[in-house]
Amino acid sequence: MSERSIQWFRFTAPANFYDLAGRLVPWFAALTVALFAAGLYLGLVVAPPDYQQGDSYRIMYIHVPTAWMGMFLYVLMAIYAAIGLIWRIKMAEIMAKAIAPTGALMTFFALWTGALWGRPTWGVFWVWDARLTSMLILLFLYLGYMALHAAIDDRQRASNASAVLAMVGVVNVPIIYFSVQWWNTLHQGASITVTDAPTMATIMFVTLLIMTLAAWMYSIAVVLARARIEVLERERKASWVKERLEAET
Amino acid sequence: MFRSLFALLRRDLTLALRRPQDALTVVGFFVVVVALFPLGIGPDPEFLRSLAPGVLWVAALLAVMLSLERLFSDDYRDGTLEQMLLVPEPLGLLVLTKTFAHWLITGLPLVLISPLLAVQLNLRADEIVMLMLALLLGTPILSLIGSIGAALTLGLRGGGVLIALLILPLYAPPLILGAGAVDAVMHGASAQAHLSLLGAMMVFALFATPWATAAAVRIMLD
Amino acid sequence: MTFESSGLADRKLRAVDLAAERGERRLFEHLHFSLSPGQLLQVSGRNGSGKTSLLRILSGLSRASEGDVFWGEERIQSIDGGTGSCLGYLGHHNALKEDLTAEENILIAVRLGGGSPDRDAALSMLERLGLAGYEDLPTRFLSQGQKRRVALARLLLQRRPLMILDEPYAALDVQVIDVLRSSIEGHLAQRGMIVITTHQAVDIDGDCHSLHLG
Amino acid sequence: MMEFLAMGGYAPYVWGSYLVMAGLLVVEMVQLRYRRRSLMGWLRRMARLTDQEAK
Repeated sequence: MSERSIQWFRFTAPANFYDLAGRLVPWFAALTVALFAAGLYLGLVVAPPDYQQGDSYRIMYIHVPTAWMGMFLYVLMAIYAAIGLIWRIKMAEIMAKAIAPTGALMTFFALWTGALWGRPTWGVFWVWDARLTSMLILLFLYLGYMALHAAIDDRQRASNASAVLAMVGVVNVPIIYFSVQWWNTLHQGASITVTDAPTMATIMFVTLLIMTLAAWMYSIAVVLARARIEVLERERKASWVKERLEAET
Repeated sequence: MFRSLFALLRRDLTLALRRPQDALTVVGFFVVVVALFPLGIGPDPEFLRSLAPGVLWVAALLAVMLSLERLFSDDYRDGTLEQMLLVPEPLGLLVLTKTFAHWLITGLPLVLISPLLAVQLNLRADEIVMLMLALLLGTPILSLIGSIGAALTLGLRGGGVLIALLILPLYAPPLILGAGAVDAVMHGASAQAHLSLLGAMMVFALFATPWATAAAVRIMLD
Repeated sequence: MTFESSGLADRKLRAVDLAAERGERRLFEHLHFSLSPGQLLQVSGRNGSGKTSLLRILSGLSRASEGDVFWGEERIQSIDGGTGSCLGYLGHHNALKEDLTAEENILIAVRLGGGSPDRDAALSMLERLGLAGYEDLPTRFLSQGQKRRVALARLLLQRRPLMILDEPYAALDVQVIDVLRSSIEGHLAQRGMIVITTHQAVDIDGDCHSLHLG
Repeated sequence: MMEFLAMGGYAPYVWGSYLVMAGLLVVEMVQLRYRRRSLMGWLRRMARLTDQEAK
């Protein structure tokens, strides 16, 4: 027990995290490239066109994974933020901050691809569909988190304050989602929801899975890389930073 | 305990009475925003009527948001907020009391003035009653959620604009339910579900938000 | 009277291995001291040496980046009713509402602290600090020094065993400094404790200790 | 090949999605790399300055 907790503690120490992440990033990057290559080949070339939507449905292969990533990353960010706030673990604070831009980017992709998919499907770029609307609000939550972090000069205070915001946000996400969905059904909006592809063929499902994994690997690689930079910035006076600087020339 | 909370409530109300213009500004803002809508969308009574629930709710929401900056900032500037951390009562309760006072000063007047604006937008009597009821349940939620944003932006440059970005997304559920309640009555349906959900949301906010706000105040004063 | 009645009597204030940071800068570290009833601690140091940060940590307003502050055997953050039940803090701000009168400001603070407001005590305290005749003016009409005195009156009326004073002499004139000094001496004589920062050297009769930062 | 690029008439939408995403992912990675470079350079400069002071 005690040994394990020491192990855990080792990776929360900034220097160890920096080294470990430095070794992991290339692997995740390589996995990202391989998975994206496979997913794109399957999704754009191998998979047959949809009998209703033709080739436009291929947008799904990036729309759905990025939408999932956007939501997952917000929850993950809130968890890290909570850990950082409650147990005052610096690495958790840094991870929360490092996740936000990638999460926001993924959410933006989901919105962008949703709009471009909506045009051929419904004839308009934007429908106030429950999922798109929730994603839009999620994007605002990300932007609020980053704006608050940027507005506070003191790093510790910035981490703590935005952690509170992330936790409030994560409690609200389901409330927002359900109320938007309820609103949507009341107002008889678009009846086709974006992710309901009619009877998904196996090849489509496999492709979607691969693209989702690719999005995960990409997010992990980028978040770890960003967290490394944040660690360096925060710990710039520590002696281990100097050692690494000399080693990496 | 109630003596301290009551003293705080009375203090905030006294202060508001000595500077009534602050509360009146919020009401004025509400009225002006609603009055501008017909200028933008045309005077057709039926069309205005169908937009009225949304217009009134969005205007109320913006008015509450605008007033939030003042919730803690005066106390923050003169140091009374700091002293409040040293009051031997749970900070969450003190913050809740301040939010309640703030609602009495800004939220309640909005509820009371709303029938006047509703008449201008051609709402019928039963719809107006529902509007007031929904606002009565909804504006406390707006104040409670807003108190988190107000605390998180204490002492920041451009805090007012930041509050908007932080809390407006969180205002989506009360907006949907509140405007939806009036809409339901307008279309001859029952607003029972809207009101119960709004009530549930208010109870939840009442218990959950003061602790988040208290944590935020502590962090920003650390 | 002493502070026996409050049940907080004869507790020591102890700082154990305290460290503070502001921004990225370490202000002080490995700070140890202990303060017993009847003692005064004067914290000195140049600007930016962390005097205010130390006082805020002692009063529980800020968290130390390392170390702990104890009140008796309890950590100061976990005292029942919060740190406010054992200490009074006067920071850079006077914490007065400009639209309220001096008397209202004081009485509200007493009520907020859970005490029962005693109008006569408030008035006589204001008089002692040379504010007779000013008690029913909104404090925005008072001068900087007068406001400071109102804040001091409020602090003295709170009657907490530990008083933490950040530059209490700022903007005070000579006679009032004398009044304040006698109040401090009285507080020490009643086995109260005081932590104070000041630029001027003020000679106070009593068990005085000093701590230099930076 | 042309047929592939035409995406059954949905080319603007499909390629608009995929290319914008690819572009922004590249932007994110380049931005990270740039940030890391400039931070490292800055840290080295600071380290050299403190070394000189020490001497």
